Amino acid sequence: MEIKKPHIKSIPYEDFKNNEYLEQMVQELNANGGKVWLGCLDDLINWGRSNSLWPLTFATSCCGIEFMAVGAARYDFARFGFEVARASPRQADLIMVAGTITHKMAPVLKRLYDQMADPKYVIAVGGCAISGGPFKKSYHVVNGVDRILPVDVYIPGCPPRPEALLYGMIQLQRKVKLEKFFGGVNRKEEEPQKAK
Amino acid sequence: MFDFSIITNWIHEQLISFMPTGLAVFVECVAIGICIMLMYAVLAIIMIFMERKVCAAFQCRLGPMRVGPYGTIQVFADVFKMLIKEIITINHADKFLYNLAPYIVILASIMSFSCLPINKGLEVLDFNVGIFFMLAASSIGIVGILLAGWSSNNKYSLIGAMRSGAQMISYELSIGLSILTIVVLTDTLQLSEIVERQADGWFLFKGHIPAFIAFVIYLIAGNAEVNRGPFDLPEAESELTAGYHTEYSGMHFGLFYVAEFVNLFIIAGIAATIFLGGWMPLHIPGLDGFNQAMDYIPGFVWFFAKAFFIVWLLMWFKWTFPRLRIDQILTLEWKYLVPIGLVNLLLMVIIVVFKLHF
Amino acid sequence: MEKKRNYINGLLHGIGTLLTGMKVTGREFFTKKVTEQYPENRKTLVLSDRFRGMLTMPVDKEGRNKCIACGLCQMACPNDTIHIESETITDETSGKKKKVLVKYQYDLGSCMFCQLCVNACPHDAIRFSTEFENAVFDRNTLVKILNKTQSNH
Amino acid sequence: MNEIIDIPVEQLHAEMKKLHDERHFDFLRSLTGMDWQEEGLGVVYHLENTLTGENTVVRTHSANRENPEIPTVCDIWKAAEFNEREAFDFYGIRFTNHPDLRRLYLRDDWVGHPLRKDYDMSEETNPLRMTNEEPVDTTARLEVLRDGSVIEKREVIFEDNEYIINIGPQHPATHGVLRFRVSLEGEIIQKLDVHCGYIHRGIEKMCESLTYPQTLALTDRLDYLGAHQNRHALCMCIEKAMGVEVSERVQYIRTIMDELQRIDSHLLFFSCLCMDLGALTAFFYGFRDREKILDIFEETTGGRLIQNYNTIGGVQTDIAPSFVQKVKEFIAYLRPTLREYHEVFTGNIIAEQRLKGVGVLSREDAISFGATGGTGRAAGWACDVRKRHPYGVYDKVEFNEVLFTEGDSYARYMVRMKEIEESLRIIEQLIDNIPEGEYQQKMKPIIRIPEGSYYSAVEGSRGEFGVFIESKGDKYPYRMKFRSTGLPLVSCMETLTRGAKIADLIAIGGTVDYVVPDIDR
Repeated sequence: MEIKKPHIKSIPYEDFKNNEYLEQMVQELNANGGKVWLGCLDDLINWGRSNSLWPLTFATSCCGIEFMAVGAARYDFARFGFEVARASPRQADLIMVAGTITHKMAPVLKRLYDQMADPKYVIAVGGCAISGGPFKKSYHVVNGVDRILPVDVYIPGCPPRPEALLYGMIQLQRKVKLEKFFGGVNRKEEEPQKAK
Repeated sequence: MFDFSIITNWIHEQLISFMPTGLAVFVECVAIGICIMLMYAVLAIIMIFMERKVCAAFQCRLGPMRVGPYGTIQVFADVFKMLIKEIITINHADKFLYNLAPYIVILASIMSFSCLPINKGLEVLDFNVGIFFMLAASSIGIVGILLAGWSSNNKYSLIGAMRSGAQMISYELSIGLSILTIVVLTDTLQLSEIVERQADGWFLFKGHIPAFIAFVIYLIAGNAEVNRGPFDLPEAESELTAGYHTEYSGMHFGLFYVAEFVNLFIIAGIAATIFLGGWMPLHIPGLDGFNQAMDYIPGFVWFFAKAFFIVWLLMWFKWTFPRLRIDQILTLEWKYLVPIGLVNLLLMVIIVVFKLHF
Repeated sequence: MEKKRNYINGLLHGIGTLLTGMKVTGREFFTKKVTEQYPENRKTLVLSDRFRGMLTMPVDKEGRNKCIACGLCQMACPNDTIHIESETITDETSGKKKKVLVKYQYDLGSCMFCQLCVNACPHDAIRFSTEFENAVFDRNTLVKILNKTQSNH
Repeated sequence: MNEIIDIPVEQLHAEMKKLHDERHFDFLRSLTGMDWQEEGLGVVYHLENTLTGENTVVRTHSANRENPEIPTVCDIWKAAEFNEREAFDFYGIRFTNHPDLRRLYLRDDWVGHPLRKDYDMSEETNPLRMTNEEPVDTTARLEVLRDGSVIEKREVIFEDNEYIINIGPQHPATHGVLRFRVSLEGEIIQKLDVHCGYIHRGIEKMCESLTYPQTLALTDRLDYLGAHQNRHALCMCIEKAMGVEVSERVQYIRTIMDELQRIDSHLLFFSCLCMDLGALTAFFYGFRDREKILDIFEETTGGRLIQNYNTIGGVQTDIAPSFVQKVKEFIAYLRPTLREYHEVFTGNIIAEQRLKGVGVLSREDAISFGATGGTGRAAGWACDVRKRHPYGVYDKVEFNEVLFTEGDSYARYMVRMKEIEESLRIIEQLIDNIPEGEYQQKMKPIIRIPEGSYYSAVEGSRGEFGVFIESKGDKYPYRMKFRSTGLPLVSCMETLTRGAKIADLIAIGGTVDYVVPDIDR
């Protein structure tokens, strides 16, 4: 079976990094087949989701300023339909962890993530969020948000320039476009225990 | 001027010809209901897209560009996403009221929406107390907002709802006064009648200065009534995260969001109807050739053109001014708009009594 | 009387300032927008060549690099982003012992682009490239082996 | 170098009072906790006389490592309150009679005091806790009894029946992850309690194990809107300690860059204030013009926000060939644009009413809190380091120190807008006269600082940014402390907001203009 290749305007598929991850993901999702008409419906839903990723206004440090710059006039992520930045986590689809996450902030971040409605995505922006970055050796910094949240896309940089942030968001779009709404969701997070 | 009642009457007759009158009326009601809902949805999508593009243009950027040509189908993507997004149930909320609130808001909005005369013969609800009904219907929305704020069990929501209550109830007064000014001029409350009276010139021009003042007051108060900037305190993003709908997710939030935009359109639609002549084309007394040429443009085009022009004007306000503080909002209303509105009403009465209008 | 005049003047002044503001935004509505459309302008995008996107090891025509595995860059790095593995081999012709680079591991995900490694390098064997499209789905792909050309793509 | 006075703990309070009242040392520049290992723990105070500009350094220490007790000076200088909480947090120094002795940055259940030299850095002592912090409404106060013994008393911050809302740590208006707990009466703020530390990264502790060139990289990330200035301060301090004179060219470049950075920061301030007050369009205008500065930065330094430009003994690379040209174009562009800002926002009646008379800070309070920068100057305190202790080439240029006397939000806002114009003037005077010379002095491969303690300060974008280094002659600093520009600003938030409305809190926070990572370090 041919592997579905998500199409993004103005960047050819081959120019993207880390395509092998997507290919592997698709294979895993398609392992037990799927109905054709469901596939079409999935495409429609994924098209909607991928073009309407509303970020949570969340920023802790330097990367947050670049995140604001992406929203501002010169880079303008409104072009992708991302501009409806929601201050309430209930209404956001995407959390951009822009900046250092410290021990004191970690439970707060987790709580914000838990407050978001499904489907939700996480982008780790910048060295601090990916690995602790410059503050790797500090006593109070979480070395990578993937320790506490399932991260979908990593954007390296310190801070990443606005184009790199846009590129990261496009990468996320590509990932969303391959998801399956019916029959299998590709979340890394384990289902939380409901009973309490 | 094309009269749509010809078509509606024809359909009515066709239906009666093969079914009992009661059933026919029922079928018509259902059909009209569906039409209104559809139009409501379509308008919401157009409004949201317009908002995003217009605000981008004021802010020296482009706005949606990549979904469809010039981003035209951007909002559809948002709708698809919203529809399948999880609706979170809040543990300590009053579940019944919490779930009810968005529907009250949307109901109030649809009710006042159906009062708008779109074209000659295309009035859905048209009684002799039309304006009165519309004002009453639109102010039900406040109940929904208060409920949403109260039942969410969130302090931000509560403050937002309280602000909203104080603000909307205050500004209702100014809206009433400015509409009353025009009612004095027309001596009717029926919306279709009001439009008809403007065949020889819109009230904005016919009513001298008082009509103009009433128009400005109406725009300000209308903007406040729909909680839009600079009066967007109830959902002041930098203060209260998202105000009364902080805890709403998925389509429930979507309903609030949609209602906000359609309410804006309704406010603009009413303004267009009572000040700018609704679907009535631009007529200048004395220039018959010009008037006839204007008549070739269908009425609903006039209506939407006028309404969207006012929407654009309101967006221009929103994207220029900083937000007011709660006490300033109330000062503006009670110390400026209400006294001015009252004096203005008096002026209009004098004008009408002494027949000074055109 | 004074109060009344203040009231009216205040009102007019207020309206005046609001209109001035609207004039500015109104003018902006019709001017050309400053937005640069990133993915569309990929071909024409010019970055300052001093921009630090990621660390690279330039190679000459024969695919050789100047690195002598001295480890100065590794020492200069404030947060252990660079790991060098080297081995000592004996040159067969001259019999001298020489250190050669086996593996130059660089973690793009924790690099802070402070340029201390480039400053420390005595042979200009490493430099920063302007490549910025580095976002990936998998954390491990950010750990790169620089001395094998393009092995990680 | 300034005189250093050693005062024994017992006489500290009386002597400090004397210094304040008699010799008029009314500005506590910096308060640094210290761990002198076997000598015990102590505190270093940097004081300044605001009338004469005279400086002095006071040291005190307590030999008791288990329970070091030092009398508080926060009744003399209000600035000491937060700084002493910081020292308590970092070193466990217990300040007697301090009204509110809680940890400032770390969680209440944190084990140990991280900046002590014997602190155990392992994960086991302080694992990553994913439990939410329980808000505690009381605080500790150590009271000294007549007989000299110390007892701990609990004091109430919030009563049970108060309507408390939590603003932050994730909130659009706190400019980062700061958290306020606010007690409300309707819309009116009764009491405000600041919680810091959500982005405390322990930079000062990290610096103690980094070489001097490595420490430079971290300063950019303190106050990222004053990256260049922060690094300038640290470079200057190290150069002063080593006795290195940098070339005239470097001085010029650094000064120009500092001023560009200041404009950049003030434009961002304008944008964010507008956004907070709901004027979103003005936000976009500010950012649009800020990008032009970032382009200039990127061309020369290779970084937009974090530039990594200053180095010990010079700058990283020479200025780009088109630098002078671009800066001139930018100056020509910005002047008319500033007028546009004033039309769209400053002159606007709504903005005026939101800002005027809101959050008034008196001159005395500003000095006592040590609130430097725009906040201090809006209150009428001439606190500009560029005038007080000129560095770079500031003594060669003409510029006015913008002063207002109202001390309200509007004054704070106007100070910054006027400062943009002054910065443009400074750059104009310098840009054509950059002398020839080398941009980087030859330094030894390993940089060591002679034993001693050093302090130097620059005027950052939002106040005095100081660096205090204590060296034992190693290649690593023994203690490196950054005088945060934001901490004094946050500490006066409670005074500023009392009795204001909740919407005013946003306006006050916006005009005070703190950057949270700079507060938490």
